[in-house]
Amino acid sequence: MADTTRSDTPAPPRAAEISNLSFALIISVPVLLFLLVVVAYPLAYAFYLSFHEIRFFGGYSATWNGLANYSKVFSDQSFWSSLGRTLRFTAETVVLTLAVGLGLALILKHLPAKWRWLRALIILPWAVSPYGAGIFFTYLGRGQTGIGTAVAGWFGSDHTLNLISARFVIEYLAVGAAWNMAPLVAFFLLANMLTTPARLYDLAKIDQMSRLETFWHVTLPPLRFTLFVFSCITTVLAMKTFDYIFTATQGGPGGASAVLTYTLYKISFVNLDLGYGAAMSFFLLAVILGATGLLYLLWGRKEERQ
Amino acid sequence: MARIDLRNIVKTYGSHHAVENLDMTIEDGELLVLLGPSGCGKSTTMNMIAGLTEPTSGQILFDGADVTSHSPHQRNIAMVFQSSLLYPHLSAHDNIYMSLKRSGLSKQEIEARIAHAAQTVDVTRLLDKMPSQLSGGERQRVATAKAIVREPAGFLLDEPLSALDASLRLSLRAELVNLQKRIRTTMIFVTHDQVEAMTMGDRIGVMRKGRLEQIGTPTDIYNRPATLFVAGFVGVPPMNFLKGTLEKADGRLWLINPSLRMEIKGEFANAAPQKEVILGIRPHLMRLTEAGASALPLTVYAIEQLGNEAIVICDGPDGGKIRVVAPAGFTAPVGARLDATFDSAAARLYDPASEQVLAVGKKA
Amino acid sequence: MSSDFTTMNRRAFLRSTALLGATALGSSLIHIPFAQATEFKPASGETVYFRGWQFRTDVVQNNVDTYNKAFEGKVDYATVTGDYPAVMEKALIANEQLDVLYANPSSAVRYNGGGWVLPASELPDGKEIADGMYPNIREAWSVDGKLLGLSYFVTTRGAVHVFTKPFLAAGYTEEQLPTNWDALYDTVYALKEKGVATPFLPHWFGEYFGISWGFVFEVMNRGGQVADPATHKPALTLDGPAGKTLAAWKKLWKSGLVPEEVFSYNEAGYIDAFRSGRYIFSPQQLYDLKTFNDKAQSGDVAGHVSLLPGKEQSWGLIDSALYVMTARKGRSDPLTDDVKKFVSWYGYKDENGKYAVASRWLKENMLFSAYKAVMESEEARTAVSTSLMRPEDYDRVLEVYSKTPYPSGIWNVVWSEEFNFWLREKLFAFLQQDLEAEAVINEANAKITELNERYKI
Amino acid sequence: MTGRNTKTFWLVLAVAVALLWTFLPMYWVVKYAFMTKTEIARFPPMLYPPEPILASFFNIFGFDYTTAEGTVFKASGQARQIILGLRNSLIVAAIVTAITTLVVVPLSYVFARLQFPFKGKLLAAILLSVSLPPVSTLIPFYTLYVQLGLTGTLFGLIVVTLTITIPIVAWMLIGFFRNLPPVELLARVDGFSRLYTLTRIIVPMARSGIMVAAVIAFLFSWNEYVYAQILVTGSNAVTLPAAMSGFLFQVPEPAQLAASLLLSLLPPFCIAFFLQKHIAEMHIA
Repeated sequence: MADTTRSDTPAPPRAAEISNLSFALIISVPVLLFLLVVVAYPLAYAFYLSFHEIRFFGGYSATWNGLANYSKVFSDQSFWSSLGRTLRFTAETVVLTLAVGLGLALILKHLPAKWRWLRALIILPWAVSPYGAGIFFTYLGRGQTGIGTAVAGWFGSDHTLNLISARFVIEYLAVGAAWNMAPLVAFFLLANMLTTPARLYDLAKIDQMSRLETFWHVTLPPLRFTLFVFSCITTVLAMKTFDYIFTATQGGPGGASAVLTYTLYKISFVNLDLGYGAAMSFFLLAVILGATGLLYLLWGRKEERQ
Repeated sequence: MARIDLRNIVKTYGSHHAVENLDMTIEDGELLVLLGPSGCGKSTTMNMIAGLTEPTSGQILFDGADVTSHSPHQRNIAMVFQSSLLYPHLSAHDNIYMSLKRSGLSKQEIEARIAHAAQTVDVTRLLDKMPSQLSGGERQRVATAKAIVREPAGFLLDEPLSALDASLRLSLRAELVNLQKRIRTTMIFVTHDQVEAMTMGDRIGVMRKGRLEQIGTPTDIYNRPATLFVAGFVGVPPMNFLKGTLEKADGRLWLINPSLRMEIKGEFANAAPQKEVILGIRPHLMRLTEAGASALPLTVYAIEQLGNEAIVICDGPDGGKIRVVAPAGFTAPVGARLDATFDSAAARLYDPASEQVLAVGKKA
Repeated sequence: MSSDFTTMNRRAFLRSTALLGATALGSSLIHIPFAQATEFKPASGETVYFRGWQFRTDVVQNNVDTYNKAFEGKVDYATVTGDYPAVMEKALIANEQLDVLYANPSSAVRYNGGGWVLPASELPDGKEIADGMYPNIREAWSVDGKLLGLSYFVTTRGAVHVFTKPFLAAGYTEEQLPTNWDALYDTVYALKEKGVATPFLPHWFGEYFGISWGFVFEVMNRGGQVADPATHKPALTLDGPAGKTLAAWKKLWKSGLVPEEVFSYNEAGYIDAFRSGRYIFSPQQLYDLKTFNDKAQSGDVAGHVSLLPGKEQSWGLIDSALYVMTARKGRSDPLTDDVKKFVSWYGYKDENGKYAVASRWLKENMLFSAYKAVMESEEARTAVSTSLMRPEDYDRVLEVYSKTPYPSGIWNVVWSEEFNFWLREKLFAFLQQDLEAEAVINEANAKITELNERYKI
Repeated sequence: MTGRNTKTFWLVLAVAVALLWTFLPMYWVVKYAFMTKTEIARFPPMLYPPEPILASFFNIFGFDYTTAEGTVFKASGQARQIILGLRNSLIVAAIVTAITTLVVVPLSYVFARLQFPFKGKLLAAILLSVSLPPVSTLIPFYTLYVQLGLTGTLFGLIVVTLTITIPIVAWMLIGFFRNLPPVELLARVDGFSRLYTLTRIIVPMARSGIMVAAVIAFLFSWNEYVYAQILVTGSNAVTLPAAMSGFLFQVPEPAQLAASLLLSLLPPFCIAFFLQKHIAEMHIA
């Protein structure tokens, strides 16, 4: 008890409570060291490669060639067209994922209690690997095997309805990517929706808001931060996508779905042009960071302030 | 139960001064309320007393013993946090139990003390419930039980009532005061609500921007606000302010402003002529009159009927709002011209620059 | 028994005489003859790593198990998935634990260029092995006179299969089957006139052996070359076979007869598409005649799939694979000897002097071999004949097979895979973006020149 | 009331659409597992297996399957790889999930709840590694692994997978921990050490968030294909996705592909199915 303590007794050392910094260090330093070794090392190595021309025939050689690899990227037509596809795929995937996620969340929210178990079914696509999703959407979309042809068949048509077409294969792939990722978004949004006070909906009724207005002014605002977080996550994942497209279309038809990761794969793994591949991969990294940074500037900062 | 001394406490976060040179004593068994707007440093001060935050410099003494570097637990304080924070995954009983887990008491003794504490704040029937199943008031009581079960040297409450609705706050306020008097523990209560402060505190410490503006009994604070800030912060309705210049004429002291020339009576020893001042007067001390020469000209803006009296809110001569207490049922059309008079001896004068009180009227 | 004697060569003869005629007793011997056992028996006690792509991995595993059991071998077999040549190249660069692998000849040449290959010529009976092969294939698999590997399989990729039922239903007879590319395209358009929506499934799929190989074999079937077989100088011309091929392709693409999705098919999709019976003609793997005529696998077309006759021109190109030994650094000499022993047993003759593995492939999957002795046996004829629509097709198969050319100009050179991928993209662009044939040909020639310069050829 | 009826009607319709959206892509391929090659190849495509057979499930585990009519479906040569892949995938996913959870929970807690110098920079470094595309780190990883002799080992694959799971799970958990009430204050007043607070108070409180983190780690690890494809394919450390891809490339076995795909979906489906209610409790905003 405090009154038994006298002023001349030395205070017990505060060591009983360690500081934030030391606690943080104890916890995070081993992990960060691990990440440093296994992430920074490959990154540094890729950085090294990007300034060299690597050859394997007639003996391995790495010749310093300065910024040549980087400048080559700028004049490489296939880089720009793949970048365009990546951006198109990413933008569509993000919009579709959030829209579908929101739609699913709204449906799940309105499920009566006895139908709650349906939630457990709706989450399932999220558990499918991008690899598996690629296979699903290949067979689903091909004119030879796909749903389009099957449905056309019901109406007596014997035409194929091919969804893997150069004109809209990116859109089709974006639908598949959204199928894969939207359930998780839906569940996080649902978690958010369930905390929105019901009173706000009463208020909206009193204000005679239309359904759309209610959605816009009552349902949506509390979700905006989650939507922002997922727009970032989806952007990063969409830009990194490789295995999904690799199994779904192999970059085809032709090169119509050769996104940046796929082009990188070809440069590094098929042509073994490691230096050039490394340089281009830094452009991809820059694009990913740039896109998330831009999202943050345009949207995230606003959400954070609120 | 302890007397708590704060000596020259400073707390800085980088270049931001959260608390500056704070000296304060909380007497044993006293209920001190720390009052101020958000960001004034009152919570920081309490966290330093609790031992949750270490002061940048200065000393904290419990019964004369330096506890500045002691952990909260070593100080034997108890605390109720904002919104009556509880461990959400533990039942009410277990929440209370956590206070004693480290006490070294026997299981039996702990159970006895939990039972007693629960009884004291009447939560016995709630012990098996989870926090999410409790109402706001129930949570508050459980949090209180959790605090008192330790029989602490100091009992610290950080805006525990702020999330509750008005009527509940009213009753819990009384309960807390009653409890404090019963168990006679030193209690520090932080709030930004001046009514809460006035109704609960033995003494009130008003803080602003990291400084202690004034410390004293509620009557002291109300009647003799030491600074312009305290004057404006404490009291319902708030004190009226009039800007003006002091002038000596005919051996008398006048307050002059474009629409007013008013004699200031009473002793204003350090009032220098030609000085810009702000005159403060409580609405209760003003009376409405018919328009007249020496009175304050006002225009009716709105009238609030309180049942026992009416508060007439007017546009004053210098653009600010002036509130005057009138008898219940007083009516006047919006925009009507009225005049108000008051005994300038009951008014207080403040220096606009230092915001300190200039002189004190003769009568309080 | 009789085939054992007919296929017995000098080495087997010597070996068997050393055993006092033990081979003559052949099947009566239950135990493995001692001298032969030591010849294949590994000595190092270390593991031999054997990797390949997935094709009947059950058969491969079974063969490996047989070897391991008979000789207490430690051969570790596993498959590699995905982009096989690229993954393997990575493994070779990294000097991974890898001793024997499957390789297409173009890859083998590239691996050899990287210095990662131990040529089969360096096997003790390397000369004998080479002599036993068909000369055109031996040449295809050799660089600077070194035979790079042993025979896994040889087939014709791009032999044009025909689903005869709808063809005959359209009023044609078998005698009217087209015998060259131009005639084939004419028939395709004629069938379209008769209301057949999809008469032709061209070799335009997305794998590394898809559209680009389709171009290469069509140019060669028309009597041209992509690059000079000896100097590797570009050889495409607008008014020659290349120009004709591209013109025919452009016309076909614009006719709308080819579903765009073909471009994104992997081989599975390509085979399944033909198996569905939608198409009448399609250049496919010669050995798939067996699967297409197998009721269990291809119920809708089985019994009705034949080949376009090869009497006038060749069809397709030689698609083959070898068992290649690596020259991995740091491998002990005894282990290298074990690798040689295993490869010799697996890729050539077993302890009984039989081409056990090669014969099994022929029987079970109609995979042809480079070894004359395997192909020219009665056993082979029986095995192949029963796999076809009708036994008489066997002659047609041999006719097509014997004429098939090999694109050594672009395959027996280290830049083969690089050019292949470049060509694949360029051809897709040619069709999809409607490029000029002349520009494509010029660019292809320029690309070959550039690659030659880069690799100093 | 008609108003209520129309509302139910729209809800039922919406649920039907959602279920169709969810299951159609899976159904379209999974049905192949119950069909013969001929049926799969039939054009126009069949909507359902006319006579469902289980041949492909026997085949992928190395058994022949004979139908009543005597047709034999031969065992797949990939059986050994599939079984090995299944085992390895389970091992890798279990270990990765355990390590990720053990490491990330304290890490995200520290970043979410404590103020300390360089926090922003360290956090940015973690988030940067989320953004790294595998295609650009694959080659360096591969060369590093070859030097260390880690290619074709489960250990090596686990390490690589951790570099994927740790940052992304940390990213999600940090958001979750930020929203927990500030019970550390209570714990300090109650006299508990930081470690006790973390392990005995925060962890039980954050159960649902930690479960979700574990599920995410499991899924990322279970579904990882790109690294496995390069680092362990062709070895005894092959994982299920890499083993399965044999049915996709080179040899067309859509039925066996579908069967093994279905097999590979079962563990994550079970986990997602039983833990979805925790996800519905997860607030990150």
